[in-house]
Amino acid sequence: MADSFLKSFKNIIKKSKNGFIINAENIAYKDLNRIIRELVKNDKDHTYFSEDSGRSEIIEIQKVLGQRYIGDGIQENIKIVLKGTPGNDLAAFMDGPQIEIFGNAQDASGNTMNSGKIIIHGNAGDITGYSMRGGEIYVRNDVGYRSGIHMKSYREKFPVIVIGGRAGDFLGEYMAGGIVIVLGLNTNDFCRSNSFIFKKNEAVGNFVGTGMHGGVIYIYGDIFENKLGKEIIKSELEGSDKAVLEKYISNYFNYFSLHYNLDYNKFIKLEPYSKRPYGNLYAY
Amino acid sequence: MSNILEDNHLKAKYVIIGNSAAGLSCAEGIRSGDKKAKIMILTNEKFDNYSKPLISYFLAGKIDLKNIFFKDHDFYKKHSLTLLKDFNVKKINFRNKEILSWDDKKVIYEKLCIAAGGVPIIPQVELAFLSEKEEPGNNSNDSHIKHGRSGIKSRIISEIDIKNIDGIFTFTTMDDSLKIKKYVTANKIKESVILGGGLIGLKSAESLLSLGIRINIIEMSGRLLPSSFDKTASEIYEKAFRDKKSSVSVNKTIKRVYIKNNKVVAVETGDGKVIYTDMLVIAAGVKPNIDFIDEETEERKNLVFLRGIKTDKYMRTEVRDVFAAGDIVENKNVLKNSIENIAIWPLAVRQGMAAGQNMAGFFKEYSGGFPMNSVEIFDIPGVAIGITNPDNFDKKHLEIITDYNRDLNVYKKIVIFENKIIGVLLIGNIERAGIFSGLITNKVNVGKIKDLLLKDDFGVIQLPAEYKKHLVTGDAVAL
Amino acid sequence: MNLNLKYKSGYRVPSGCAVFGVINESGRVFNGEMVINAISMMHDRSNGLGGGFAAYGIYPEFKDYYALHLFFDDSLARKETEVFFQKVFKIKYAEDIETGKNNNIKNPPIIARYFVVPKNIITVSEELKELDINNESDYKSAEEEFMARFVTDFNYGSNNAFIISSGKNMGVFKGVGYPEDIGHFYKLDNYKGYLWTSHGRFPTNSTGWWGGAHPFGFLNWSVVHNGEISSYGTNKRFVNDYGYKCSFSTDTEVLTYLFDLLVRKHNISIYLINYILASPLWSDIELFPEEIRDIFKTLRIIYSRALVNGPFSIIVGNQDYMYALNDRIKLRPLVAAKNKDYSFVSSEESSIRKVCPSPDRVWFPDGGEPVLFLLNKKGKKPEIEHSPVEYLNEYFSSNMCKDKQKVV
Amino acid sequence: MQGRLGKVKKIFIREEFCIACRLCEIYCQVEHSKSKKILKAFKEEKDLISRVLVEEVGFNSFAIQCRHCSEALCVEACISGAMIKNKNTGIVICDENKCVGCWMCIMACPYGVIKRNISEKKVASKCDLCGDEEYPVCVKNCPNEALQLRDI
Amino acid sequence: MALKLNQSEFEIHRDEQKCISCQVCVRQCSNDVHEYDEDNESIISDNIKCVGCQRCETLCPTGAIRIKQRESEFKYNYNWSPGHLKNIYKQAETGGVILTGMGSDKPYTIYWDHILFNASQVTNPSIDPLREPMEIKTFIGRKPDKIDLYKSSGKNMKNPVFLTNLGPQLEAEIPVLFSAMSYGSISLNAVKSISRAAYEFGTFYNTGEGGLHKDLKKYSESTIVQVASGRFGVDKDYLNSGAAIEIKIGQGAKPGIGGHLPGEKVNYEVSTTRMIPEGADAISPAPHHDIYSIEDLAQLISALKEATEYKKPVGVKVSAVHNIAPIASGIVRAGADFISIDGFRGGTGAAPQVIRDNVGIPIELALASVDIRLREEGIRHNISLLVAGSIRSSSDVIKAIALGADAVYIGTAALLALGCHLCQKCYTSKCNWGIATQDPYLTKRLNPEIGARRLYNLLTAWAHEIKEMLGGAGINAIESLRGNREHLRGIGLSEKELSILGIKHAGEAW
Repeated sequence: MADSFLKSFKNIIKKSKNGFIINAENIAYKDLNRIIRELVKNDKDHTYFSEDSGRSEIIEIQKVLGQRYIGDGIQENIKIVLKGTPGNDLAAFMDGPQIEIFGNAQDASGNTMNSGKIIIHGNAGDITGYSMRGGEIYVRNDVGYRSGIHMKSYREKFPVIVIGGRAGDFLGEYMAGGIVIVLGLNTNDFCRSNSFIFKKNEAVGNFVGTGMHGGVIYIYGDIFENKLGKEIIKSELEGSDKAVLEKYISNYFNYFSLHYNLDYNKFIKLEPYSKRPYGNLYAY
Repeated sequence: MSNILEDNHLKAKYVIIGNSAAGLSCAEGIRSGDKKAKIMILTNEKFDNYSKPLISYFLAGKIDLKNIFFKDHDFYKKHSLTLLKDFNVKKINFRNKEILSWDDKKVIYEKLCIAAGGVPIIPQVELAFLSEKEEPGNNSNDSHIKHGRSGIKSRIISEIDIKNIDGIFTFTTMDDSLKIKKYVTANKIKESVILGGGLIGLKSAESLLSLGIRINIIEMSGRLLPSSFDKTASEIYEKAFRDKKSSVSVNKTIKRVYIKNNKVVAVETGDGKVIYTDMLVIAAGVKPNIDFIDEETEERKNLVFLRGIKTDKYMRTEVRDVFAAGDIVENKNVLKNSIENIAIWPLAVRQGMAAGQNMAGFFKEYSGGFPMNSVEIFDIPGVAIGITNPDNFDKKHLEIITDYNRDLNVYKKIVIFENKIIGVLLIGNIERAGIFSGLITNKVNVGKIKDLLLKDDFGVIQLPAEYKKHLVTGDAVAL
Repeated sequence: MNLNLKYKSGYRVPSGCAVFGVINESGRVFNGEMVINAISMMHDRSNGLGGGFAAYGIYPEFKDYYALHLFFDDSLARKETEVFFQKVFKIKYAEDIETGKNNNIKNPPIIARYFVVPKNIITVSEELKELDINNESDYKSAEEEFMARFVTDFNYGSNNAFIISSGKNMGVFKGVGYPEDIGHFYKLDNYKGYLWTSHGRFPTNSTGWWGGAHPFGFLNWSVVHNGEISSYGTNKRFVNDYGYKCSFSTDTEVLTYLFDLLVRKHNISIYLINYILASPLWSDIELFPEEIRDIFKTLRIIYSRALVNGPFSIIVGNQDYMYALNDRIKLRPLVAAKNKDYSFVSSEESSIRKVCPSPDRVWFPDGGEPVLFLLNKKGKKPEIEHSPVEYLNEYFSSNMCKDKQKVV
Repeated sequence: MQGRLGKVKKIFIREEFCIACRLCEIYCQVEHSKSKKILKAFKEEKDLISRVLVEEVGFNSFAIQCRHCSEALCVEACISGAMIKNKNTGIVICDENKCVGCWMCIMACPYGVIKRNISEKKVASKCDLCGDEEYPVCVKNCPNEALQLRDI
Repeated sequence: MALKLNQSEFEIHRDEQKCISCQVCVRQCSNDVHEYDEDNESIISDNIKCVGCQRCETLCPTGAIRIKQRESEFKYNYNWSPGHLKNIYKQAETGGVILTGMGSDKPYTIYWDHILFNASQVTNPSIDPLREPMEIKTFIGRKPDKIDLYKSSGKNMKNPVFLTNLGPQLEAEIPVLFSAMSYGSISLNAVKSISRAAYEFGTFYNTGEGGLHKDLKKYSESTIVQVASGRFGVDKDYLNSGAAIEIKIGQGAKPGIGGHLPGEKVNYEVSTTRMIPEGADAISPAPHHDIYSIEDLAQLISALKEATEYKKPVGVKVSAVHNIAPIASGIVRAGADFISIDGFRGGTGAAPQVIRDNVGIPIELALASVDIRLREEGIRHNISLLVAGSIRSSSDVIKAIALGADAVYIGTAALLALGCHLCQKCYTSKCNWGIATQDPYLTKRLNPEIGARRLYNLLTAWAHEIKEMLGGAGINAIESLRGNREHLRGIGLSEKELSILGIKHAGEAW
């Protein structure tokens, strides 16, 4: 059954040096995602991708355009390379793979992701990393609204999002754990000619960390006080913060072959006042 | 600490003579300003410290030795104080700033506080030494001493006699209390005479009574506690004594004490009455303890005004670097605007504190005081504050209001001069006595509330608005 | 019955959707293939119960006439309507709108178009007699007002015929089906316009009906909309108070009337519209420079009932511009892109890339931040008055925006 | 309301809000009873003494208790060393083990807020700011916040 | 003295096991219900004096007291209810009008309880009010039909000329205001609590016709000063001391009836504040004697605006009566900036029971019909509509706004927050909670710091709840709810009632 399914797509699947190349042009997302799953299942050797060992079996998907749910629910440590613009819910419920996108990602990338890595050579849309529990997301440029919303660490799981450009409003809303780093550097969307709305020239939008009750947000450069959610407190870095930042930022530079000379003293750190910001809200 | 005593030449920046209320407050006062310099305290007693007023409670068995100390055991350590016990000052050489003891120890001070307290007054009483066969009082008359009779030896009592003759005591120190205790226990004493109905007399009477000893108080004036009580107040207690099968004799003196076998057997009052007794407590009051200040010296003249050492409002004496505090001092009586010796505990503490702070270089004023005392005998509490017997005040501006409830044994007397309270006497119900001392201290005009002063529910709320505000919002408030 | 009455009688039909719009700012026309392609990328955002397109510049030969597109239940309705039209309008030209056969399109109504101008409006409308008409421009406004009232009254009063499009040199093509099917059904590759908007519909609570499909056309306005408006009742009453009758019970209809009321009748600059429909928060208004804070405060207070609440992204077409806007906390997606003189807005980036694989620029507008692409007719921008917004922009661009560190 | 946290705190009296309900006295008696339980204390124990005192004249009233004066006259007057002011907390406490019931403190206190407790051994009884409690019970139970615990 | 026929309304249950004879109850009862018997060291209570205010029950430290409504006081009779009997007995004894306090307690339909609010599911998201912006700021004042922002011509482009003059507006942080309760009818401490809470929260309170006490001047930016028929305390300063002026025509509890503050309540402070002699009765005539018709109202509105140089909104408060809709229309046209409508369940310090319980209409219906009528006339948006008359909870607020109100006034709810237990004996001036009294022994019981805090808390809690409900409905600004009746559904209502309310029945979709 599975074999016959793959055979029916043999024209668009090619074996490559270290995996497969799929031409996704005009392929419906259901088919594309099933192809990926079947290819993973067929890999009986489990010679899965490992960033450290340098071994890699890569599924490269070319001409991706709007296909949703790529990587959804996959648990094996494969690597998927996407060229084009994948659709919404990229890597939703993903639990292991590394996905690298040469292009922009749409909304809800990394939705409720458990582990793995998403590397986006471009922008990502709204609610990037929604409820993310583990894994890492690297966005070269900007992200939309509500990135990192409700992300939370859990036992050994520890989610991280690194945003090279600018983040929209409600960054880290309800955030309960993990790290969000915004560099505000590599943005292609800064002074918009059409923008009528009052935005300061800062890396993040309004309502940063509103409802935040865990985790840390690091932002390169200071931000206007009014933007801070009422539950968070701004502070300067400590020594241990710098080590954490260096680790993830060097990853970011590596993935996107970038280099900036960052002055680590310019980072600010946002943390919640309390794990229970609404302790006094209710009358009993 | 005792090994220090072996050192003959001792030096300290601060030296305090006296180890009681004033002396120790002085030490605290110094320490509040000077945390380091050496402070040495000299006492002629052998105890760390004890509260002199407590000796009667000790005698009565109401407290034990453990609790007679009014400062904790670690008080000296905590404040880094050096205590020299058994240090009997012989004389002070003010020019060299040296203090010499009878056993030739020498202490050198930079600043000195004399807080040596008071010593009992020994009245001019005749001691009659009876032979085995002689009985006291027979045919006795006023010429007894002059003419002698069948060779009875007699002489005027001296301090040595009190030490040597069994059954004669003063009652101002722990030693006294211990001695009495030992004596009454060993001899199963049942009967006692107390010479003097003042505070010491009453306190000792109460203690002895509680040990089951009958008391005969002989008071020279017309009432008990003559400086504070009036006749009504006195009678309340006199009656209480009588109820306990004891007696109080006022307007009486003791002219002769009969000694047999070196032991008191009886006293004879001024009117010739002989009272057989096993012991005699001489409680005729105290006087400032200034004997060690050489009478011949210039300094003595400068230091002593009437009976004690006179100080200014910084507790400085006329002698450079010498301060004084406590029962030895003569200072201002704010009610009479006179200089006198007011030997009461709270003033000793306040003076000691002021002296200490001034010694350490802080200007802390002592603004004077007035007498006040509280007693409780036979469960009747009594408080006398200020001038309760205003003899020398202009009668025109003087008002005395009283209320006496015989059934409840409650007596209140308020002395008002120029619309200000200058004295209060409360017997039976003393619950809110302090309000009156506040009114006296603060010279509050009570013209409008005179009618309320004696009421049972009299309290802060009836006080004049400004003063009440000061009290209610007073110390604790910055509204 | 396609035009089932029950959808007209006060039942509101909320819907979630896909929207797409493209404009050639130089005014170059292009056929509908591109927009069909683009909207088809978002097939999954609609459910086959509604799709449609609006196109501007498609009727150059009749550009001075109102192009009325109508749905009729049956030929009787058509007949009655045409008799009525004869009384009111000078009808320059009328025809059935050509449709192709498409298996996915079921039970289409009769679809026809009429190019008309009203006969002397002074004589036909008692109400308009009161208007003070002194010159041509007054007359033009009065004529627009007449048409506006005519269209709303007609639709409100009719059960079996609806005017779905009533602008000049533009038209709305819509129906029940997936948008790509609708596009092919209307043979949109035969039309050439410089501005196209499109809509794929996912209505809830009811099956779709032809009249309820989007875009909503009214005079030159066309509106496509994604989301559900929580403030519907408040907004509806607001436009009702100014004489608009809501016949279609859709959020989009109310939105269209809001634009018509605010821009056409209240003369509020399109630059200011976002400050009403997606007003800045009071806390943001407090941050505006003092000189103009009161203006924005006043704007919000007076037009509080025009605040559109709840999630929405809309694309509004007009003869002069394409305008897109999100709700102020951005509960719906919106992506904009620019490639030379083509400009795009869409619910998803993939639709833009479908028709324009590598645009010069792609960005996400912020919540409440409008996207406005003006038609550059013969190098002349439409006359838009100086507004506080320009002042605001100037203020912030001079004070706030400085170039960031460049990539090494 | 904020807790003590080792700061020097005092009870402020707000006469204008005292409603003379005397709940402060009642709770003070309970707090300083053996059982610390209101019913048990009132029904089974004798001679409960309130260390706070409500004074009342007409509609004017207030509750007054030890002011814990900075220079406490009661401490000065105490002959037994029972009355002690804690320099850290500012609280003046009477150590009832040491107190001999001489009433010097009663005589000295200008507020008249020290009472004779003669139920067993004679001792002076006064406000201890309810030592262990976060708030003194009179403050805690004043229904009208006529007593307030505040920092100094 | 002849026999009195009325029995006690309450029974006082005292658990002797728990009573510690502490006498708190004795001291706290202004009606002398409890008495301490020194001989028995026990407390005896007199049921007949009890008004059921529960002060003693609340303060009893051991919970020994329970006040219970007395059962079976009269033989059961459906027609002749105990209420009728009691009133007749009382009137037979006294020959007087039955007085009562607070709002009507009669079981007329409470429409709030027959209206349900909406929430979002799937088709649009509910909004989380704790994290996302949620605006309930409300402006009260007259609004123009449209805005004229700037001149269309002119060369000075840098300085646009702002043409629209909005007129004075009240800016409230919550669409809840404290309604008119005069100093005199309630204690100064009660007014202090209310005014301070309004000031601190950023909303408004209303002086009622009691004048403005000097201690309250500091809250003037949160004050609506009322001008009633008695004109108590009204002078130029008074008018200028408020943020807005309200002309009081009528009160929901007693439409068409004037007011009467008995002389014994007019102490020095009240007399100074009201500018009347001490000890004299303060009588508010039933009508304003300069308003016998609508054009006279217009005249008064204009006079007040002239006096305050058009700097303050001027509103008119009327009771909800049968033809409230045209009355409201007339008020708009008379130039008022806001209308306050007080429904028949509105509270009062004192009203004849017969009026309170039988005159007027419920605020829900009045609101709906006024909103519709003004809308039909195209003038609804010009004016702000405040409604009052038993707004009991945040859900009542939400429903009122969705029905078309701009904001609500709360009176009884505010007093409840201050401790009122609704014993309805305000007119006796013996209020044990220190609210409806001038007796200094009783007024002390209300500490305005506590009162203000409690009211502030109430507003905070309601604000949270309003935001929760708005968020649930997918709305993040209160203005998008105003008149949004689509979010309301009736339950258990007749077609007629639904039609008056302008809402669908529960179960009907859009």
